[in-house]
Amino acid sequence: MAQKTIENLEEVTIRFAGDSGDGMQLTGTQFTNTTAILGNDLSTLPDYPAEIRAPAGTLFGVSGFQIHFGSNEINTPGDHCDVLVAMNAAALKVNLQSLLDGGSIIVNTDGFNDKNLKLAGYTQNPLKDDSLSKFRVYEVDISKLTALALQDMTISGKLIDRSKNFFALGMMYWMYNRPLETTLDWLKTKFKNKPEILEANIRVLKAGWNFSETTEIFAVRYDVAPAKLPPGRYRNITGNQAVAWGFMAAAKKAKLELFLGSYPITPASDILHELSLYKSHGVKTFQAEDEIAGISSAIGASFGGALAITTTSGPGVALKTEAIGLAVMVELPLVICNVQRGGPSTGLPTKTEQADLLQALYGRNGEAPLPVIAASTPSGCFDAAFEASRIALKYMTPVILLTDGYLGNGSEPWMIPDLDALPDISPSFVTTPEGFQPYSRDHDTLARPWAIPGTPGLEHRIGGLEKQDITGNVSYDPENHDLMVRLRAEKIERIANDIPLAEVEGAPSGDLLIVGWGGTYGSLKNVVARQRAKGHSVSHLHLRYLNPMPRNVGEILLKFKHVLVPEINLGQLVKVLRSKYLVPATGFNKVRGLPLRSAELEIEIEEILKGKR
Amino acid sequence: MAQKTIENLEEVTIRFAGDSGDGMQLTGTQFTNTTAILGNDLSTLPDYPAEIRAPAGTLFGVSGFQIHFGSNEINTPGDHCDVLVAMNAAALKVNLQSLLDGGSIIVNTDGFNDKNLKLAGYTQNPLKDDSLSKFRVYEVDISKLTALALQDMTISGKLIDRSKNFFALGMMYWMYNRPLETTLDWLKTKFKNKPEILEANIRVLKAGWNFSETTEIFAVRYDVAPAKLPPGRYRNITGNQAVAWGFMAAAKKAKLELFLGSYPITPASDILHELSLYKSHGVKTFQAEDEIAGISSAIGASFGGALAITTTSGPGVALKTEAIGLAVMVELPLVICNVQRGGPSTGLPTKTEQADLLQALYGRNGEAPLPVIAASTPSGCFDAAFEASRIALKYMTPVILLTDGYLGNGSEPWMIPDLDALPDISPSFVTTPEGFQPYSRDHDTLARPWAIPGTPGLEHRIGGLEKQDITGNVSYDPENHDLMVRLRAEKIERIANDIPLAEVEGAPSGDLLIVGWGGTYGSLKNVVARQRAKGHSVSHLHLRYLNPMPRNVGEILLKFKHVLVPEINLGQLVKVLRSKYLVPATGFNKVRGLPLRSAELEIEIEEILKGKR
Amino acid sequence: MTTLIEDLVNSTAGIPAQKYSAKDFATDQDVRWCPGCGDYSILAQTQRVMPDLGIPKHKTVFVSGIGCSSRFPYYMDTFGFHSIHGRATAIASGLKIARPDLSVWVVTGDGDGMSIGGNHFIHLMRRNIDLNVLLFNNQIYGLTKGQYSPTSEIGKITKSTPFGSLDFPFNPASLALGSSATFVARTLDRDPKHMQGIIKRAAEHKGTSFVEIYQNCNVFNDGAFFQFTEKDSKDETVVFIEHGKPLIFGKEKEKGIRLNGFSPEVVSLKDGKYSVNDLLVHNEKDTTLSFILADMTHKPHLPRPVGIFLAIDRPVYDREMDRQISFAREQRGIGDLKKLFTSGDSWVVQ
Amino acid sequence: MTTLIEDLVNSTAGIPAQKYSAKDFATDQDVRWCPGCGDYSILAQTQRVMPDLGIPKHKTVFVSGIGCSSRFPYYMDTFGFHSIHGRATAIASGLKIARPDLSVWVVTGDGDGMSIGGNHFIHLMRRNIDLNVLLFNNQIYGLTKGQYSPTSEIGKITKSTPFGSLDFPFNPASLALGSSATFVARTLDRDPKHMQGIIKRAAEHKGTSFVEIYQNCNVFNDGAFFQFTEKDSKDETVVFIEHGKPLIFGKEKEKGIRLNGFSPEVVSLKDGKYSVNDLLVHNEKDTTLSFILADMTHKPHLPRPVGIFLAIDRPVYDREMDRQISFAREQRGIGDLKKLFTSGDSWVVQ
Ligand SMILES: Cc1ncc(C[n+]2csc(CCOP(=O)(O)OP(=O)(O)O)c2C)c(N)n1
Ligand SMILES: Cc1ncc(C[n+]2csc(CCOP(=O)(O)OP(=O)(O)O)c2C)c(N)n1
Ligand code: SF4
Ligand code: SF4
Ligand SMILES: [Mg+2]
Ligand SMILES: [Mg+2]
Repeated sequence: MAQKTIENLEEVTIRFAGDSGDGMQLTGTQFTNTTAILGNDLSTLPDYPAEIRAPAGTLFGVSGFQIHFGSNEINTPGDHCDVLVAMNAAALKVNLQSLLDGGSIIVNTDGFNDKNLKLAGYTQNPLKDDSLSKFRVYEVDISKLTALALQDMTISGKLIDRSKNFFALGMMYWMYNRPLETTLDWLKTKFKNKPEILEANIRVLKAGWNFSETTEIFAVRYDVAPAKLPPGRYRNITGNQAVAWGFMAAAKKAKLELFLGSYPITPASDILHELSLYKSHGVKTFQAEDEIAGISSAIGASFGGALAITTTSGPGVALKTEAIGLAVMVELPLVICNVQRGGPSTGLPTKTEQADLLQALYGRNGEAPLPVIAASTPSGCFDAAFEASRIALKYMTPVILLTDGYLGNGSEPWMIPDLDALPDISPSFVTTPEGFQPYSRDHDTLARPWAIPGTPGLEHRIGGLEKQDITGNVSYDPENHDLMVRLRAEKIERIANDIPLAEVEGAPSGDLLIVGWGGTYGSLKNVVARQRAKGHSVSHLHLRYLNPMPRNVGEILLKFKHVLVPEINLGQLVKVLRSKYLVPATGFNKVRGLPLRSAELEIEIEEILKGKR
Repeated sequence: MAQKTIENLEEVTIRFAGDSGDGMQLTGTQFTNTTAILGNDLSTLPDYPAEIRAPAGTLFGVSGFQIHFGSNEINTPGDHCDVLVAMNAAALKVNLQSLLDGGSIIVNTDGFNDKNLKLAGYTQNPLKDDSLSKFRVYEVDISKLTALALQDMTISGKLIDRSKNFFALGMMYWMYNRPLETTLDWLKTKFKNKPEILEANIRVLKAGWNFSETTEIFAVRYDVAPAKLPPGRYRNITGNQAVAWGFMAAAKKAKLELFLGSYPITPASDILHELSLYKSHGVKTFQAEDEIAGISSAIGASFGGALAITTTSGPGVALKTEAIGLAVMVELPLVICNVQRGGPSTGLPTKTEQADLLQALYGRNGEAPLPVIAASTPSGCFDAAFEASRIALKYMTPVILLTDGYLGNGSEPWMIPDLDALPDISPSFVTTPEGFQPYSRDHDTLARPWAIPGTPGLEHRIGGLEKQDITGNVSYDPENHDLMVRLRAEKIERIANDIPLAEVEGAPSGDLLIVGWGGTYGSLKNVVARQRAKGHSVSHLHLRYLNPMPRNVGEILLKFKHVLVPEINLGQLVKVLRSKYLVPATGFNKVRGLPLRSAELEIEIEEILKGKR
Repeated sequence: MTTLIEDLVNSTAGIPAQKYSAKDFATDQDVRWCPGCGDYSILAQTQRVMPDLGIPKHKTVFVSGIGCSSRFPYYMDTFGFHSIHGRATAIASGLKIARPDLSVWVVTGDGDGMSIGGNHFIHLMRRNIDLNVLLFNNQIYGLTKGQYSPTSEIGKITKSTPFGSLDFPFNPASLALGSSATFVARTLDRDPKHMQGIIKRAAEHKGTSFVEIYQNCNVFNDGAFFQFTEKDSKDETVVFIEHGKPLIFGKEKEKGIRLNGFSPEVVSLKDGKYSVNDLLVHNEKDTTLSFILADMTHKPHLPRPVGIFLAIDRPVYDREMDRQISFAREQRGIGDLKKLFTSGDSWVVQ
Repeated sequence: MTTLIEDLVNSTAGIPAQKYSAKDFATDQDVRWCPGCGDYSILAQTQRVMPDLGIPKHKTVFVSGIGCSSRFPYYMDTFGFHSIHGRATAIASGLKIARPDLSVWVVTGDGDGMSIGGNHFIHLMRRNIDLNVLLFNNQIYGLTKGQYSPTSEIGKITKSTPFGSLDFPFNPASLALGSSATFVARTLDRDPKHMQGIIKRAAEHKGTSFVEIYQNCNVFNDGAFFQFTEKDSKDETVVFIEHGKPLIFGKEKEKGIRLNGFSPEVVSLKDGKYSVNDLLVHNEKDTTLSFILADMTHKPHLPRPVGIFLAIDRPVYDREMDRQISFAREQRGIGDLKKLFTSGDSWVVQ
């Protein structure tokens, strides 16, 4: 057996890539779970192929999964990767541009036959020419080795082929010195009733490990020490799952039933899938005939006293617009979660974007103000969903919760919160008819009472026509309309008193303030940290509340010479800041369906600091 | 016969008010036509009861029609009226607040019986106490006099009752010295085949006139000299009719078929009604099953090479949002006309408002920019519809045309344009396959070619997924997406080069600039004129192009010490101006479902000029 | 842990329905329909039937869309929701799924329910959520002042179709049946007794009950149904269908409907050729028959069928949802969020 | 004055349809369906039928919504529009009304056409606009990776229904018939000949033709229709309905469908009790019969009916619209805008 060196690394980014059918998502998830349990901080991002499962070997059928992990704080899944696992030629072709110069490629040579090469559009085999000379290439015939590992078992060729991702996983476990247990346990539960498959997968996984250990192909293996995370119990979580759980936690805190009315759409569907698992928690999920019925059913459930939510993306939000207006008018609690994706129209359904902010703020007929909250990390989606629910219930209002494809599909370790320590939510159903008026208002919050059907003596009628102040009767009175329009606006404005002040990361004043919102948090944090390390006077303000904004935002902005607002859109938050605070903020905008890349932004920042912009 | 004095007036505002069944709209329209033909300038506004025909005599069943006419330029239907014709107690109750102190009331005393009084919520008869002492009250038993006029005819009581509005009309014709001919001609055409009704109405009309001439009840009659309008042929027109005709003119100029896909909704329905009359002009109107099908069918027709439009109001716009996004992506010409009404939600469906501007600008998922044009007078709706069509066809883009309930239902004289003198529209269908690429672009306009089905060799596919530059194939390429998002935005921005510069009414610089848009034009013009007459340094900028804005708007704003933006919303244009030009513009906002009242605005202006704001 | 709603439902479960009268279901709001509108009768019959249902007012909810008809909830002293155009069925679906303890009614019009709301309508039918849907069919858009609707006859001249409409109308009963409805009925605004009976049966039905009510809009479509509702014609033009009874009609009950093959035809009971025994006997449990009867609607020479076309039992969506929850809880215990959060792979950082 | 479109239509009217082959209808785009997907066969059959229709490619348009199936237009070398979810029928309606000279096809899925697009679907049926609608029914949402659809069987376990779905499925044929469709048919992805025949008939039909195609989604709902499409079972489970022919099925044509009253039942042709003469004979012109046959779909113990349920003539919306225009022009002359503007009350200011 060859002697292997062990090197220590602070952080690594690995990208698994193969055909849709190659199980790359599963491989990535397994690697992630094992790595998480080892105590690394991490961040992941799957990169699904566009929409349909494509024929094997094609460029558009490539599925990828990137994990960035380390012994320090990890904020993003990484702009580029250090290691690329490519199961076939197409996977190499599609992902090579994300590999750092000097990075490693582990290729399954069996995926580079003539057919594969042709499908990938290679005129010659890149393994055979010098096109990969900038990289360290490890050629392994994974397919063959997998078959060999299973040769004495009587299982189908299809199954053998499907197991080869475990060989790759075994190699990576060896290379980064990770134990097999987590995956072994998972396999045992998953294939409890399919001993053949269980056995095959275990063998192949181990074969991958042993191959790496035994052969001389890899000379070095790496150690990545655990990160110093705050103490607590952790699990790995995606943004979509965190949203679902945030709602469940809010319902529990509020002692309400959770009702989801939704229609499947990428990339929001996973929230529906997740919540539909929890029948035993009393969660009711209703797959409606369309988005309009999705939100309408939620409004009905809210009228009935449930914590009602609806989840969607892109074109689905557009369809919900009319009903959101109704919810504003009838002042019922409701959370509309928009997992933003590339637009306009169908756009880039599997890609991320932040281009629905202005729609969230303004996209309704009439004056229809509502709170808008945005999550900024996958695990932060839990808090955002919880907070959106709290505000909806306390202020009797629809709330828009913005996440995005990157947050929804991305994952990172989440410190499991103590349920008892979460903020209290106490929706107060009116229970007695004495003095009940459907549109009387709470003195502080201006919320109207929630009088739910089934309560004796509270029979009343609501609707989308303008309401008379206090009685809630239909009113066409001009002065009343002006009053009600202002009351509804004022109610939302007052929420500013009930949310934390914004906090600048870095110095509270200086040359440049980077203002962001949503899923760019990790990238911006990294960029600002690097800039500060260079000695530049750059700070970072990340907004979680987009409407109303924290009371001190204006103040903060004025303390900086320049305000730069990077967004994955053509400049939306920047419009709002300029209008609200009359500051000459400028935008930095890339609309590529991808998280922001740090390098470009740093160039922009340095130009600004040099006074060139 | 008593001697009557004749006084000259510069302008008068009359309000006809009665039960929905009393024919007040018809009375008002007749008075308007006669007055128009006499050569007065005028402006009218109907004030329909809310939604349903209510039981007779109720407050919510009151229907009104206001006409403001004069020998000078008339810009609004009048904040208040000089004369109120009240057919019953409820009509008096509802409309009294709009009557100027010292104004005249002509009441039908028969409408003040106990039942009427009770329904109107009067505890005592206002004709019998001194509550009307500020006004000149003329009591006439119109019902009885009408019956008397018809006593020798064998017609039903119902018909007699329905004719009484003609008595009132006859009185007003006498009082304002107008000829009966226009109405007589109209009656003769209308009731060609119903000689009984014709005879009855003529008799009652004349009876009203003769009664006024004969009795001593009216001592004075008035003359209002013709206005000095620019020479030309005129007709009276409502905004909704003008929109319809503007589209027809654009289709004719472009040599295209006009297709309207729409779903009925107040107050936009009249455009559908109007256009459905013109089968002989080849206009195709399609009453769809909902707004989504309305706009979708229009998109289909546009793909097929028609000038395609869709018309709606309030909640209907919300429903069209998703399809508008599609039109942005596929870059097909389309005009979406939104006759704004009171919101949010169902809101105040029969009232006017300007609260859909931000929705028009931003209310879509993704970056989906499009041109937004707003009409500012009823007759100006013609030009606005024409211009919206021109831009849609030239730039291959959906365009939002904003009017509102006030513009749509209001009327004024319209100088009939010379069709030949209207700007040219020449949509260019691609006709040859040579070099055809669905997403190649015109060098100047950035418009893509319009290649319509039926053209040999141009077979191609479009859709809502992101398109590859030039070829229009589906593309998930990140850089291409960024490029396309910017190209679509740039295309719309370039329209700024193709529209007139904004023109300030009044001095080009000064203390205060009033910036408005849409249906407030007339009110603002009056207010500014009065302020200037007082010697104040106030000018007026009225924006017809909301996106893109004329190139010189920023320049103009900077020339004034203060910028005030009056709107019938909570401040929408003001947000855009602040954001775009970083000027500390402030808003003046009344959201009452009514046109702005001059007096309040003047107070605000004077406070600002005194430095108190 | 119980939820607030469970608390409420439990704490009020004991309250018996009072002895109501029709008047108890009237609100203090002025009724704003045009004098003579058929809606008044439907309101009256509904208020009359409510006391017989034995459901407390506070357990009853009326949900409507937009239209003249959709004003209905304002006039019913129960919980009410006058929502947006076409969405009443969807809103009521969510309400009923969240709150199966409530008696939920949907009031809609031919525009609201069949035009913009058509999709929710057909999906409601197949889902069989326990709602009662009253469709006021006046074959016109009343509220928007008289455009033709999806149930208007072809060639109809209206504001939006001055040259006559081109669209073939829906037959709401057939549409409901084609969507797999479990309860489909038709009644008439001017036959209060019949309407009361039908509304009661609809209330009793478990699952979605769909009742089409021919309603006169005397302002924009006056007399659309007079041939079926007015004394001088109705005996000849309407056949009342009743479970287990042969289809007989005519002033002197002298005519009947027979199946010729599978096609209904009118036969005389007087000329000796056919007797009552030859007539089609209605069976409201038979889906095939329900199609045949509903299909008579637009056939000339056949009387208009009125009554209950179909009333069958099928699992009820909202109940099944509750059953799934109970079942999951039996199987797995009541969900515990703390356990869930720490389930699967989790780890501790010290 | 003629319009640009009239000019185009006139100038190209003379161009005869070429002699195409199926290949002429293929585009240069990679077909991105999963290997083995039933969509491939439908594409192939459509491309095979097109040359026989005698319609030039440039006169043919395919409009689709969103879904795997809705990718179809990218693969047809005609004009194409891949639009938004559920709206293909509405978009195609506008296109066809504006351009009756085109041959317009709609491709949709069970989610696209029956779920979000249900309303446009039913309204299209009643309007009878001259479109050809191909519904790829795979009883699943393919593109969004496997949620149940409105045609999925009850109790279906999917990503969004881990405990089984609760909704009773639509039978698309019944829904179409309940919406007053004029042409309703069903065919199978794995029966190319039958599919070709049906697509041709659909193309020939004047008015809306609705074709439901059972389509295997081998990734998310594999084998949903295998009992109807695979050799070893299909003879027993499918009855092909053909105009004028008795309903016979079975491996040896030994079984038939008879009407017992109005209810279809399976009878044996072997035991001597019944002969072919006792069997139900299909008549595609009979609306009542079409309901009976479509209603067999979800009935256990009955074979699945496949073929043309109904094909009747009724005025075609887009043609009637053109007729109204011609008529108005005959009556009033071609509209003159200058005249219109000065019609009624106008006056001159000097
Ligand atoms: C989204 C939307 N579209 C259109 C309208 C306008 N609208 C209100 S009611 C109605 C139709 C009313 O017809 P129907 O449902 O038959 O009720 P009816 O008034 O006849 O009782 C329409 C088109 C609306 N309120 N909302
Ligand atoms: C407004 C909107 N809602 C949801 C979606 C997501 N979506 C795309 S296709 C689809 C369903 C696909 O099912 P089906 O129509 O049966 O087509 P298949 O993929 O099975 O061929 C859904 C829900 C969308 N694109 N747009
Ligand atoms: S318009 Fe017709 S439906 Fe509406 S209230 Fe009046 S009569 Fe009734
Ligand atoms: S997911 Fe299903 S329907 Fe879609 S392409 Fe794959 S096999 Fe076909
Ligand atoms: Mg109606
Ligand atoms: Mg499907």
